[in-house]
Order: sequence, then structure tokens, then C-alpha cells
Amino acid sequence: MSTRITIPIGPQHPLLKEPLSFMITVEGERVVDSALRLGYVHRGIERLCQTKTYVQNLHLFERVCGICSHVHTTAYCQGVEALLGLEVPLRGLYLRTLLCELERVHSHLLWLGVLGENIGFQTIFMYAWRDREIALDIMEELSGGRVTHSGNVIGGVRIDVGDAQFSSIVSRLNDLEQRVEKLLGVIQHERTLRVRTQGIGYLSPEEIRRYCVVGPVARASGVDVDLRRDCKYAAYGRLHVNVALAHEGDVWARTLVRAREAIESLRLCRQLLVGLPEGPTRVRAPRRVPPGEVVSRAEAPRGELLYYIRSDGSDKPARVKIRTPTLTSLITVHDQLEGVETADVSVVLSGIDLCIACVDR
Amino acid sequence: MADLLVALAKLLLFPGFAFLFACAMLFAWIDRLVIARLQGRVGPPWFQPLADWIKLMAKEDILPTGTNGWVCAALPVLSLAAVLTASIYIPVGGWIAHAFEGDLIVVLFLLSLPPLAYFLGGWATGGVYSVIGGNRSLLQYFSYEVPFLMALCSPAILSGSWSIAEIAARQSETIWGALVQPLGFILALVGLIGKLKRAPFDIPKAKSEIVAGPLTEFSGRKLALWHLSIEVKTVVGIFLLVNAFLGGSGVSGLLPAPITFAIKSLLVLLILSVASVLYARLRIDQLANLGWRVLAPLALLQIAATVWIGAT
Amino acid sequence: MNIPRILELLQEVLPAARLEVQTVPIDEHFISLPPDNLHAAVRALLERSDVYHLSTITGQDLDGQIELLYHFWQGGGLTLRTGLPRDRARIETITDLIPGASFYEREIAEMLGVTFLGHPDPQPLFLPEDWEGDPPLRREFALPEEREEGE
Amino acid sequence: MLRLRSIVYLLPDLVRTLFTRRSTVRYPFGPLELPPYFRGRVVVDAELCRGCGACVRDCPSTGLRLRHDGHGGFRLLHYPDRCANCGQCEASCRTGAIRLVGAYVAPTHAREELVETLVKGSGELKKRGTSQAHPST
Repeated sequence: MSTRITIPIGPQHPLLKEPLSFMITVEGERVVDSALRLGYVHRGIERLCQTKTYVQNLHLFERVCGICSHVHTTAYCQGVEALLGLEVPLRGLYLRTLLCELERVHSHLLWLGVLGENIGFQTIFMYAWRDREIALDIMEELSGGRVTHSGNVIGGVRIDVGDAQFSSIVSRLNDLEQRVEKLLGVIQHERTLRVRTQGIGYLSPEEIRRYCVVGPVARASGVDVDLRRDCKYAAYGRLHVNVALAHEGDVWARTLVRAREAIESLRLCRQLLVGLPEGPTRVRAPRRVPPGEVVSRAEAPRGELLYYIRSDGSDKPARVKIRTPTLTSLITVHDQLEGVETADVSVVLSGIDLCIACVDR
Repeated sequence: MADLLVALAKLLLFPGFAFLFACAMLFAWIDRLVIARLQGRVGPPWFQPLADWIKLMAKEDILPTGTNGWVCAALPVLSLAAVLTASIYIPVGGWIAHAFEGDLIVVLFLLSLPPLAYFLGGWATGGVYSVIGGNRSLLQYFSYEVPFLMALCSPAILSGSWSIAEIAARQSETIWGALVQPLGFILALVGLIGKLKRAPFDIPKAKSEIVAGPLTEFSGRKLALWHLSIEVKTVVGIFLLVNAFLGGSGVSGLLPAPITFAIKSLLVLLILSVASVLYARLRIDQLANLGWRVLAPLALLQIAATVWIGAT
Repeated sequence: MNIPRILELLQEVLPAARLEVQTVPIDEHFISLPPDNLHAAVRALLERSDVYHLSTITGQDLDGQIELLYHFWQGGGLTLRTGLPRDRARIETITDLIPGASFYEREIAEMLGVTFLGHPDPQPLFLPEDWEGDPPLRREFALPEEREEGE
Repeated sequence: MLRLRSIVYLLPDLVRTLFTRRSTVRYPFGPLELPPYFRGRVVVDAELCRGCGACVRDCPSTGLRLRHDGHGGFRLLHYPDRCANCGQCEASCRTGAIRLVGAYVAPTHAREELVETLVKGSGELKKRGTSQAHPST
């Protein structure tokens, strides 16, 4: 059969949790071309933030993404603090890092669930999201919000861990770790899941470098980058981060990397809680920021997140540029899709962990 | 006159439409509940399938422009009619409505009509997803149908009769087909999952790939009829398997026949539910591979073994 | 990241320009270049140093010029800064060297009205096809008034 | 053996799940637990509020407004539909008057309910506020 059909995937499609448009041209069941269109959830945040104060922007940037909200404010606060020359108390840094790591666990589990749903593996979806609830509960208990935590402020954090919470959180983290280990076992051994994800969406290390891909997608192809270890922002300088790597470069390897990362994050969480230093959690920050510019990077669950902040001395930023990690992986989708079966389009798309609200901003 | 009334009652009440409708709703609920419990969820209340169905019946019926409304309306009716007709020849709980030598063939033929209607439904509405789903359903049909037919041949060969009632009776007197031919039973189960397009073989209606497959453009009453025909087909398929492999309603005396039959049917349903939460959806080429490289040779082996057993 | 070494390298490639390193907080180093030399500088970075990762390209509308910042990262931050005239904002694309820059360039093209010469697919990425008016990140583009509450 | 196990890998987990507690609830028929620090409805302690406007200034979603009557009296208005429940007002308040409590804001059809008067302060309160040396807005 050589007739070509164009299948629209999006802006509304059960596969996509957020709007984005792929026009996929297929020949029989094989994909021959794809065209990407973004901007369906473009909110103009980069322009809007110029009209709001640094404090208000904190909450604006938290809403760039609905999954990795905390790491956005972390990168932003880090940048503004550097411009102000503020020294954040150690306890504040630890708590900030704690939320970052919990968020990574929650994001990776959410992603695993979405992958399960997209390959028709309902049970994985249910189990992953059930277990993710534990991470969400802890975050909600700490900050009052499930995904928009409002945990960060310029100069520290607004949350604190009391002695009463400490032991309960640690025991729940242990429980969660066992559950994630179990999910990892499913990923490693379950036949149908492997059959569906292995060998799909292959990216070579050279392609990763050429397309400047970051995060778990890069690590699954054997490119060893992790800003938590390489950049040592927040409290990561005091932790030892084991970077999860895989060399297969397919969707299965990405699954594996993310599950291992979630386990590593839980280990880091416990380490952070045990080593939590005493002291204040924040310092007061002035409202006006001296002129200057700063590039702040952080490792979001999906990879390198970059904030460029330029201040003109007023209480509003002159320019904030946000580069979210998903944008880098989206560039590779065209290459990954070429020659795959129509049925595997969903696997490829879930493999890169789409976060379209992040991409569009 | 009385004959006509009895025939009408058979057709409309038991084991016809009303009974099968009730069974379909019950089975759909049990299926959803079991799946929910296996996944750690609460699951729906008992009336949920019925409520869903009534809601669909009440919804506005929309078709894309340029499609033939009559064809689109006829296809789900055809599908439903085929499975309802098939059900007449299947003994339920010791009750045999109609039986003749060779009714197994008729039932198998009638059960292979709905997939064709399903495929045509995809082509009649003509959306991109519908057409791809239709093509897939046909491909899938070729993969599971042959092993399924061959698997169902072996109990017939073993009992020396092509009548479902006869096979069931013979088995309840001697030994269950599933015990003599476990391989045949498993093959028939796999074939049934493929026939019912249940997970993990829900390839033609894979949500994340092609929305709802051939049914994407259907809505309202027509969609409700499609759903009903699929749910009734589940019931009929399970009844068929219970008769062909589990000895039907069993030896009289031990337990009342309807209860034995119900327990066996629920057991098969449970297996289907567990299978649907155990696996990820396969790709169509993987299913074709499975069907032709694994299931079909195994089914042949099964038949050869049955013939050999019968000869000795 | 060995900044003196990179500065030396760039100076060697671009003898006409006077290059300086400006260091800002969080280990980031800015080097300003004339726009015509940018392509050559990126090529030199890729071919003669270990820098390969382009984080992103930032565009901003400053007084009198459109400024482009090419953020690289290799164990530390390196940013190449270049300025384009507002009325004739054109620069050579670097997608032939770094294919991953494609989306960043497309975004800047539509948001700031910069033309990237030689870009293989210069279509809008975020904005609708029928977008009319100024590029949204230019100063001319007026934000709609913030809505007042209707009591 | 491992190959065989991989065919029914999830089965033990499924059976275990069957006998553990359900992780969903019959919402809205079942109870929903909220953690103690849940950021829900915005409430203000009228005794403490001095009408300084720090919350209004910092609110990122223009969900708060301060209305002065010209005689030193003021009204603090809250728009639940705009509120993002971020808790910035709570953090910005210098007297600790604003809190976000663990209660949902119910959806409404009524337009009037989209504006909530949190505090109605008189001139005296305002004076007391200024005498304690603060507002800067």
C-alpha cells in the first residue's frame, strides 16, 4: 500500500495531555514524515513577567509548568539571589533541594504512568500514579499545595520540617522506595512492556550532542550530563549524586533511567532530611534588584532548565528568558519518528516526556 | 399460537435479548470492578454500565457529513443481531433453546460477522482514525480467527459431535475439555480476547494511537448499539467457551445447573479481566506474529494430538 | 571550562575583534562579538574546543539594538553576546553547525523579528500563522491593559 | 523459568493489591482528607488587619483589592475566581492577619459571590495602623 494518509495528532488527542499538534504522514502503518506545531498553550510569560514585581513573578514562574513547578522557582530564585548577592541559609538550601528531589520522584512516576497509559498498560498507570500520591502527600504536607508548592521565596524557603514530621516522612519515603523498586522490576522484566518499548525511538550519543538534548533522554543514550553533579547548585554540592545512565538509547532505556533516578532521588531525600542543618530557613530580600544579568541553571526532572534574568535596577525584571528542557527533546522527535509504526508514535512521544506548557511558556 | 408465543419469549426474554442484556450489563460491571480492584481502585457501582448505556442512548446522534446514515445505522444492528442469533444455539444453564448437529459451525460463523461489521463501520464513516482502525481490525481478525476456530474444533473432534449441547453433555459425563486439552483451552481464550478486542489485543481501538478506531465517528444511539453488541458478544463468547471446554452446566444433581454454569462463566470472565490488566497492548505486527508463528502451529499440534487420542 | 583558553582561541579566529570576558554570578562568562563573526566563533568552539552544548539563544530588545545571547555550557557557562540593529536585524544561522539551534532561532525570529539567513525551516513555531502586528517581545508591542475588576 | 515468570510478571502484585486498602475514595460520597497546611480559602482576622495593602501589592493574580472611602475607612476585597491560592498574601502580611485555611472554595453560579469583602475597617483602625509606623504603599 503506497497511499499516504496524514494523521493529525493533536491539538486534541487522547495521547496528549496538553495541546500540541503533530501532523504525521503515514504510508500503510509506517510513518514517513511529521510536522510539529507549538504554541497552543503559549501564555506569553516572558513578556508578562516584565510587568510584575520580582515577588509576584515567583508565582508566575511556578505556573510555567504543572509538573516541575518547584524547580522553576528554584532556578529563578537562585538567579535573583545571585544578583542581590544574598547568601541563603543552609537549612533553606536543604529544604529547597528536598522539594526538588520529591518533585523529581513525582514527575518520573507521573511520566511512567503516562507511558503505561500510552502503550495500553493500564495497570502500570494506576500503580505508578498510586505510588506517586505518596510523594505528593509529603509535598502537600510540607507546603500546602500538591504541585504548586509556593515553597521558594527569594532568599530561602517558606516551608520547614518539624521533628514530628521527620520520622513520618522518612518512613513513607522508605515505603515509596520499595514501591518504585517494584515498578523498576516491572520495567526490567515484564515482557509486553519491553516488547513495546525496546528499540523504539533510538537516539545515538552523536545525535544527542548535535541536537543539544538534555536530561534523562540524553542519559539514556549514554551522555553523562547532570547539572546536580556538574553545577552543584542549591545543596547538591554537599550531596553525592549517582547519575543513572543507560546506553541503549531507546524508550526502554529512558524508562529505566527515570525509574533509577527516582530511586536515587529518594535516597537523596533521606540524606537531606538526616543531614538537615539547624538555623533559619530564609533571609529577607530587598524588593529592588541592582542592575545586572545572570544565567541560572538547574536540573529539572526533564533536564537542564535555564533562566536568564536581566535587571535594570527596578523592582521588575527587564527580561527573563526561560529555556525548558522539553524543547530540546522535541527537536529530535522528527528524527525519532521516521520509519516507526503508527502504533509506536505514542511510545516515541511519551518517551521524551512531553511537557507542552513548559515548552510554550 | 402458543408456539409463536414460546418462540417470541425465547427470542425476547430467555435466552434471548432481555436475558443477554442483563448478563451483558452484569458482566461488564463485574469486569470493571475486578479490574478496578486489581489496580487498587474502588471501582464503579453496579448500575454504572447500565447508566452509561442509557446516557449514550439519550445523547445526540451525530455523523460526519457525506456518510450514509442508513449504512451506519444498519452496521451496529447487524452486529448485534448476529450475536443474538448465535446465542440461541448456545445452551445456558442446562436450558437448550435450539440444537442441531453442526450448530457449532453456525455459531462460529455468526460470531465472525461482527468484526466485519466493525471493519465496515470504520470505512463507512471514513475518518482517518476510523479507516486505520478498520484496517487493523481486519488484520487482527486474520490473526486470531484461525487459531480460535482450530482450538474449538478439537473438543468437537474429541466428542465426535458438532453440536454445542452435545459436546457439553459429553464432557460433563466424562471429563472437561479444558483438562484433556489445556492447550486448546488457552488458545481459545487468547482467540476470544482477540475476538472481543479486549486488552491486550485492543489494537483496533487503541486510544492513545487512533482515538477509538472504527467507532471514533459514531455517537449516541449507534454507539450505544455498538457497545451493547460488543458486551453481548463477550457474554456469548464466554458461554461458548464454558460449553465447549468446561462441560457446560455440569452433571445434574451436584449443584443446580444454572449455578454451576454461572460459576464457570464468571471464572472465564475473571481470566479475561486478569489478562487485560496483566499486559501492555501489543502492536498489530506483533499480534500477527503471535497469531501465525505461535498460536496457529500450536492449534495444529492440538488438533493432531486430538485426532491421535481419538484414534487410539 | 577553561575560559582563558577559549578567549585565546576566539581571538585567534577573529583577529580583528577586541574580545573581553565579563564574568557574572553563577559561573557564567560573557564574550561580546560583532554579529558577522558569530558563525565563525561558534564553528571554532565546536571544532577546536570541547564546547558543544548550546543551552539556548536569548533574544532581547535593548535600547537601540536587538541583543542575542548564545548560551553554551560545558562544566561552566559561556555566553556569546552580539547586537543587531533594530531596523535591520539579520544574522547568519548556526543551524548548519548545531541543528539543535533550530527551534531557538525560530522562536527569536517570530518573537523579535530577527531574520536568520539560511535557516532551513523559517516558519513560526509558537505564534499562529495569521499573527498580525509587531513581534511580541519588541518594545513596540503593547500589552493589553490589565483587566479591572467588575464590581 | 525467568522467561515464564516474565509472561505473568505482574500477577503476584495484582493479587497483593486485591487484598490491600483501595487507594481511591468514592468522591464526593466519601470523605476527603486535607493536610493541616492546606492552602485553601483566604481568611482575614479583622482585628489584626490595618489596611496597609502589602497583600494587594504582592498578589500576583490581582485577586485582592483595597478600597478606601476617603475618611480613613477601607474595605479589603477578595476575588476567589482570580485567586491562585499561592499564599503570597499570607507571606506578605506584616501583622499575620491573613491566613489560607484548609477549606475548599466552592464553585458558584452567582456573580455576587465572586467578590468577597474580607475586612471592613473603620477610620480608627486605619489610624491605629499608621501610628504603629508602617505602611509603605
